[in-house]
Amino acid sequence: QERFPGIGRAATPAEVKAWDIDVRPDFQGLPKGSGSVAKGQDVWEARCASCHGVFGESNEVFNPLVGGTTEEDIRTGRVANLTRNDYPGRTTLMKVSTVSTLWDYINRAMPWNQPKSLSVDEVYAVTAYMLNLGRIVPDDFVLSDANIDQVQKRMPNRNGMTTAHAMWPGRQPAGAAKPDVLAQACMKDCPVEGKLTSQLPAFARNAHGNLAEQNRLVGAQRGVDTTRAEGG
Amino acid sequence: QERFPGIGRAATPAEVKAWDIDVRPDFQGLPKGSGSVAKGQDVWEARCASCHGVFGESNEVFNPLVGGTTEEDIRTGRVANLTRNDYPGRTTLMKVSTVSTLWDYINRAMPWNQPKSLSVDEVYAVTAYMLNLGRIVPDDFVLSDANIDQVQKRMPNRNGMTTAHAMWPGRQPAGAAKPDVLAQACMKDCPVEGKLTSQLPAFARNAHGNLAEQNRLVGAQRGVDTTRAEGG
Amino acid sequence: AAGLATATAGARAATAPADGDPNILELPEHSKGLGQAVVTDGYGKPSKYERNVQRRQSPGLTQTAQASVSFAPLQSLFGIVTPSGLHFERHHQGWWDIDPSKHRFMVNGLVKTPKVFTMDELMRLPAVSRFHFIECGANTGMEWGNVAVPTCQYTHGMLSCSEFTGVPLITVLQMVGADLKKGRFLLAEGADGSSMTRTIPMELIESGEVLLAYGQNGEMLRPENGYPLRLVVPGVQGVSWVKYLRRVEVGDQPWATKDETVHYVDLMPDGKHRQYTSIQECKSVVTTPSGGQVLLDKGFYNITGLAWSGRGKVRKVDVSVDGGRNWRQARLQDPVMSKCLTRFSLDWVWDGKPTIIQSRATDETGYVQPTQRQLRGVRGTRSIYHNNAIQSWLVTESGEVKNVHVS
Amino acid sequence: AAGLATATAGARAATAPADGDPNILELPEHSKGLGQAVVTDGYGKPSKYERNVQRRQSPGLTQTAQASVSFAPLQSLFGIVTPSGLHFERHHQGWWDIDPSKHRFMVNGLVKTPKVFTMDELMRLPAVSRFHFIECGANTGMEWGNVAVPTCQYTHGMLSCSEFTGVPLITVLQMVGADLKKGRFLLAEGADGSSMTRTIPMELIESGEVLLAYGQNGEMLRPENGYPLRLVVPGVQGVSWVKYLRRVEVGDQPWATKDETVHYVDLMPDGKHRQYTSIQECKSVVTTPSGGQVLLDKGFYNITGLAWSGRGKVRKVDVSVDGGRNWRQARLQDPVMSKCLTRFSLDWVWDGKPTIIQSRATDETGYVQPTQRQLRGVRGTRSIYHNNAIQSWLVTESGEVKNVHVS
Ligand code: HEC
Ligand code: HEC
Ligand SMILES: [Ca+2]
Ligand SMILES: [Ca+2]
Ligand SMILES: [Ca+2]
Ligand SMILES: [Ca+2]
Ligand SMILES: [Ca+2]
Ligand SMILES: [Ca+2]
Ligand SMILES: [Co+2]
Ligand SMILES: [Co+2]
Repeated sequence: QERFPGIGRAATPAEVKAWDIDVRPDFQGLPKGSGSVAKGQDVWEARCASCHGVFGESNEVFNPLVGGTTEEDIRTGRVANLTRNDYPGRTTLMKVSTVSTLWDYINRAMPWNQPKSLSVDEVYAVTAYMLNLGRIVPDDFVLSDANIDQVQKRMPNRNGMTTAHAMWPGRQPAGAAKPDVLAQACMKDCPVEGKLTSQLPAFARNAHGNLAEQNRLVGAQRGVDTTRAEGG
Repeated sequence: QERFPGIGRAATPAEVKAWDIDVRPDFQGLPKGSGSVAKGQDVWEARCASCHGVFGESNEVFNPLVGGTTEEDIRTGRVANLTRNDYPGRTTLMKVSTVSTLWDYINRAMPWNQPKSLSVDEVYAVTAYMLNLGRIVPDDFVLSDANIDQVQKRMPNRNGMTTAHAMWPGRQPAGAAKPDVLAQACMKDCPVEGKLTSQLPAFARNAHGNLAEQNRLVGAQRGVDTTRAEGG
Repeated sequence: AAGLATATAGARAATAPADGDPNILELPEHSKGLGQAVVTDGYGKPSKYERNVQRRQSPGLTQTAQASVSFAPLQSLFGIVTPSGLHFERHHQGWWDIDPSKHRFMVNGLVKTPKVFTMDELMRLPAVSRFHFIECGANTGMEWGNVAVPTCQYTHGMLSCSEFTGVPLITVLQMVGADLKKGRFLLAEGADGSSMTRTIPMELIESGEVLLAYGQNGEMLRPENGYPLRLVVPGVQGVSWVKYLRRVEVGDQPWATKDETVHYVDLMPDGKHRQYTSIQECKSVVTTPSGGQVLLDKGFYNITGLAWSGRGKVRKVDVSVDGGRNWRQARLQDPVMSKCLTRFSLDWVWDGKPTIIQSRATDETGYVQPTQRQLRGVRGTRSIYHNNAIQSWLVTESGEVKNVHVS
Repeated sequence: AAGLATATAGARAATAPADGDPNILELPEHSKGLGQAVVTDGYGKPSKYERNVQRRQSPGLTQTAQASVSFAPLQSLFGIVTPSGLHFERHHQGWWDIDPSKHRFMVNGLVKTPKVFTMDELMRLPAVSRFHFIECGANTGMEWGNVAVPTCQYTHGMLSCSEFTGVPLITVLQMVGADLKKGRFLLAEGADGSSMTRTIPMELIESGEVLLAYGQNGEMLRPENGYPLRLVVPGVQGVSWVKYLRRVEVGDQPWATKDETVHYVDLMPDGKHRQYTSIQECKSVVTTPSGGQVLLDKGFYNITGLAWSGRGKVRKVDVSVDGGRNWRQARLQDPVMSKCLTRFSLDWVWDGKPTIIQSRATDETGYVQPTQRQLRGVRGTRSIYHNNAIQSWLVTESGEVKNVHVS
């Protein structure tokens, strides 16, 4: 006997198929299909390049998808540039550790203004093209459900993730039990250096608009008039 | 030493005078002045009658201010009609127990669309006129701060109030300690007659507009379409 | 049950075609396109599909629109917070949008130094934020006699609940050196045309519960609710929560103002009026299902509603689905707060037969919400105010729910 | 202090002429006229004098307006409830106003029977209403390096708090016969263009805390916040509170979605990214006084702000007005609720000298909010996400308040 008679019904197989599109790192959910780098380039140039640049280098507004990874990274599975504080920006290929993620995301969300308009083979192809731009697969590569697990073994940042932290609720996937930053609540005569290490430069004073117009007109304070110099 | 330095300041005498307009039952707050019934009639007809009717009987939209009180009520200080279930409506003079209330309210809030526009003497006068309409004061009466306490002794409902109840928070002004209605929370096989004694008559089904348009379009229910007869 | 079928058309996943529901099989536009930008509205508004959720007037109830009331759509609300845009309104001389930088607050009477405060100054003082209901003393007033209105919006909608922020009035009374020995009463006065005045018991103020409030649900009060300053008097009927508050005076006796002598007085069977009735006694109402609705189907429902008491916390709510013969204790949603709405709910499987649904609240003082018969037995039917009787909703065979009185 | 004088002009009652303040002596129009009618707005809006209280974008922060964020104006809010119109926004592919009667919700994966529900059906199930904060994992992300933004709207405004109403997800998982032994992970998926997906730990769902929410602050969710259905995952960063929720899938391993592999991963000094960082650790911020404001005067202030923890209740908040050398325990406004904003406040008399104001929260697990130096000591400065360091506001001699970093 049901606890909630009359509520909900079984999903039909066609319904599950229509919506169950996720692809996991173990490739559960990945549909059969394939696409070549060459075909991917066509898709890319027609459907992606306007936002992400012809070589995934991005145009003036979007973050670059490709770049910053090396042959050595592909070997080690760690992106060396991520250890450098001075490396500017981090591309998608520098960060992504699982190739399934790329496939899944392009399939569900790209092109940004026409998501879910690509065929399965087009997703394979354009993924192959992105991987090729990052030199993860060769120019003549045909990506498919049969060989994608081999590609995974060449992802530059495949060993770059850790779950050794205490910020996943419940039992960790190999997580830590204790928070990493352990402060104490000193109350009196606490050690402080009190050195002012950063504040907004004067030229940015009005960069967020006039703050006088971003605060209520009554209350314990007003917004400061940032169209004028401090104390001016 | 102040707890909240810098906050608030003394009110000036002129400021207190401008706002401290309340008049209490003991006539604290009542300004000196006077006004005759005759002058009150002028004020009434010019400033009040359009809403409340020439004789305070109200026009088609407003509640009557006057009526329903008798010479006998003036004597006893209890309005007899209030004990009758069949008496239609209750006028202001039937209910008001303190003459200060009339003075105070007219002074602060009337005329409704021009409150606080009457002079002190006009308030005396128009109050006198209302009292005269209710035969509480004679036609030649001049109401003033000096004789208003005498008028109080003739208010028809002056003995009609009670504070013997438990609905004034804190120490009662002569209140009761216990609520008047004492129900019990029976849980099982409770005595009910279950006789349906009232429901909306069919002609009023759509009187509040179409209820289908007054309920959300999703949820456990819809609003019923009241433009159609029940079950129709 | 023809009406039922109409009302539910297209509403149930159960009726999907064999292959599946087109709403699933054909991906909707929003799954295949780019949506709207951030800050389309710097101050957002509800979905266009929520347009039926509005406050409304009851036709013919009042003679003017500025001395009138609009009712909150309780039938469509969740939880305990009333969205400020749907807060019930009760004006006596219309509402205003007052410039807060020009608003002043004065304290005088039995005090050492009468004082004046700006909003800036009040907002610098230590403030508290508390969830409280506000109910008009006349809420459910139309139900003293016969059934006159169809839905809980009209029967119980002069009720709202907000998180109020403000300064405990006692703080300011201490600043002005109020004589709390002699001054056992306080007059609160508004700045609008009606300059509404009500007497407040000093006991309540001394408890720290009465607030000089400027905040409501995280932002400033809405103009309709007294912007920029309103007295919050928890547990007490709304008329005492003076809006556009300009002044309070400390005194040694009550004021018998117009709304303490001519209105908001409760007529008893003996012809006397109870004066200074202020506390909103323990009360509850089922909001789902409720009058004017039609249930979509037989089967499971989560009966839910609101309970409150002007005397403190709600202790329990019982629900009957058989017209009052048997009662089951409902779940109360925590936190259960004092003088605040409490949401209750109870599982119910509707078998399709006509029945009457009721709720009955008990507060922490042990006071039990009465039946209409019990209430009328003591107070007759002419009180107008403070009708806190158990509400009955008749579910008919067609699923239509109606406001009924039983005895 | 020339700027100070300007900012306070006309604001203080203290400067009234000898006879009195004209705002008192000359009665305002609203005391002498008839105001507006009820239901001027069936759904009301704030005062016109509140127009500065808006959500806002941070110029240059994002490259498009549909994959972007708007910040809630914390500096102007009271209590803990965020007005829904001011709730922060974070969209990845724009927002939609979805027809709720066509919206469907599917459960599949490791379940006995995959099922489909309409909104009508979900709203018939037993629901709960709970107050919770939601904070974007990237909130305060701009502060990892140097000061980049001036006010707490931009430093901390990807934070809001609402009363959410919905069905515990566990109820629905039980209805479909989910295999909770193998299925220790759940994928939540949105119906918008991004079809946002995030992995949710089954432990959280089993606790009953994760909700299929449709209600927010008493009404339905706002379109910008996921109308008509959103996952509520208390204590966890906002990206997991999937909006326009169309589907959940029960599985035996996490999904490593784009927003779990490319974004919402925290870069550590050793070049590794922490994956599945979800909990918003204990944090607080003083909202009054705060950056971009200028104090009206010396004298008394009620320092106030917000504290929260993704691990439970806030236990205490300490405030320093001397740059962290000495701390005093602040008052906490009850009810203090789990995974909910908590409002704190503390008396302060400003003597007119420059100083630095900070707050530091401790939660019920004993976790103490760290300084920037402590946080950076472990995590470096490139995490982007989960910056919960103590915020410092410098009050200058002119009363101007500035966002500063100290070490
Ligand atoms: C109209 C602009 C536009 C087009 C066309 C477009 N994208 Fe994107 N793409 C974006 C935006 C904006 C984002 C970031 C979305 C977000 O914030 O979640 C993005 C994100 C991505 C990402 C994830 C990158 C990251 O680091 O978050 C990938 C991979 C991607 N796009 C691939 C593609 C491919 C492949 C195509 C063509 C098939 C495509 N895009 C077409 C705008 C576009
Ligand atoms: C434009 C219409 C209008 C005018 C003019 C007007 N009134 Fe009124 N009066 C009202 C309304 C409406 C109320 C009810 C207000 C409320 O609901 O609080 C009222 C209430 C009253 C009451 C209280 C009655 C009760 O039972 O609540 C008195 C006494 C009164 N008016 C006297 C006067 C006098 C005296 C004048 C003229 C000096 C006057 N009125 C002019 C509309 C008007
Ligand atoms: Ca069904
Ligand atoms: Ca799947
Ligand atoms: Ca001052
Ligand atoms: Ca007085
Ligand atoms: Ca009236
Ligand atoms: Ca981004
Ligand atoms: Co009222
Ligand atoms: Co986010």
